[in-house]
Amino acid sequence: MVKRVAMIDVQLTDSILDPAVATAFVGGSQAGGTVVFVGTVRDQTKGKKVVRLEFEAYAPMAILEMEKIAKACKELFQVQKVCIHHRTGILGIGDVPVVIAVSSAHRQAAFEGCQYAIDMLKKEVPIWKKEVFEDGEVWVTALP
Amino acid sequence: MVKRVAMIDVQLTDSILDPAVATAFVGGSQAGGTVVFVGTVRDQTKGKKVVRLEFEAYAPMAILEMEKIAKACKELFQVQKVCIHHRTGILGIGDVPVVIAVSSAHRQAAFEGCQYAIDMLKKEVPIWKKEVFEDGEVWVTALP
Amino acid sequence: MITVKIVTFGIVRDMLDGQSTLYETLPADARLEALSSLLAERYPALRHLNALRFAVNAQYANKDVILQQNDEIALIPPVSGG
Amino acid sequence: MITVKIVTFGIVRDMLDGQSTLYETLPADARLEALSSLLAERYPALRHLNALRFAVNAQYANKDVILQQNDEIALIPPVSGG
Repeated sequence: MVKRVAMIDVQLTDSILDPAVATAFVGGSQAGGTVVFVGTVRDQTKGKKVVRLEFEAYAPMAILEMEKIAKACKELFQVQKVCIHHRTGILGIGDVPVVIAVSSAHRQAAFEGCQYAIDMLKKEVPIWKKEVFEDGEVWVTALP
Repeated sequence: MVKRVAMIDVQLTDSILDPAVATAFVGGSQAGGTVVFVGTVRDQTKGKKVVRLEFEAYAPMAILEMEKIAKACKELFQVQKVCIHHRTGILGIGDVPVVIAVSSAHRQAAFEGCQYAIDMLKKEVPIWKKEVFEDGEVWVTALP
Repeated sequence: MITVKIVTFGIVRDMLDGQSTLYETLPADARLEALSSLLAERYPALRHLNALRFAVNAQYANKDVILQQNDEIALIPPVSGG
Repeated sequence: MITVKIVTFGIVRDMLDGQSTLYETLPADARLEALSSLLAERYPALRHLNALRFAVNAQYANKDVILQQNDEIALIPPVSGG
């Protein structure tokens, strides 16, 4: 009998993200090092006070793209498990839109894999955020 | 009145480490990104089954050296808060000997700062681990 | 003739007057390029975007791909997740 | 003459027959180098280490530092935290 253990966990959710869940998923007795990236909603952008962020996703494609990134991460680096969680909906200051956790036997691969995953997520995954200020709102990076 | 917020947290302890504590310490409304490194006791070293690890520290100096690393991390990289927690005593497979969390406005600095901190910790902080196998034990990296 | 479904998000939905889904009828051998030109003409605001990518059935697609009946085309303005 | 305290850890403590603390009396102007040589002679196993660093009063120290009465000297074999 073959015991199969999931090596990738990708979630797109409108619920609160808990970094401990992602950290626990990738951990284990083979992992020597786990690197976790936790994104947080900042209180300002270029000095302008942010009231809230609104995240929306093209859900089926966002999940596929996150899965591609997780798989590529495992192919490109000597990593063991990859977890990518992204939240959608309305987020306040200090809330967590994204958590990425990567484990490996040796730490360098986990650092490289985690950085690759967040870099790729920000380039490829169809998720958009609108910054809402006290006097207006803007879709981030859409216009010059 | 000046509100002072601690930007560095260094702990050497024989209690269980919780990555969530370190993550929470460095987070906040100014942090856009937090990078957390979690070390884990692996079940084998070079194919040899590990039973447990025993960590000991030259405590006063270990704390000083961890503080130096945290301060240097803030000087060298554009990071906001740095948390370094190291555990001592007897640890089993899957237990966590070290957690390092670093936050920054932009994620690149947090990745670089976190990697710097764990690299330096492994070079400079007077902490030693003994690997205990089923048929013997060895102080790691001490002998050729 | 074929009919394709177009889905929009973020600023593109705003530029298309809030339409999150629309349908377009095209010649049977139409490429994505043709749909792109048609939309750019009808919604000139799209030209102001820093970039606009397209996905066909939830995969990024090149503009020379030939569209099929019932394809779902997503208009992808610059993404900003994370 | 001065007396300094020597503290040991890990494999060095094993090499010093389990002594975690010992005291040594040295000439008043003795450098760390002198103590290092003395210990290497008395405990030849120390020469097998991949490296041996010294700390004086919880700071890494060069071997040319002049020791003071009551200094705490730590023998630091290769560290392996993390």
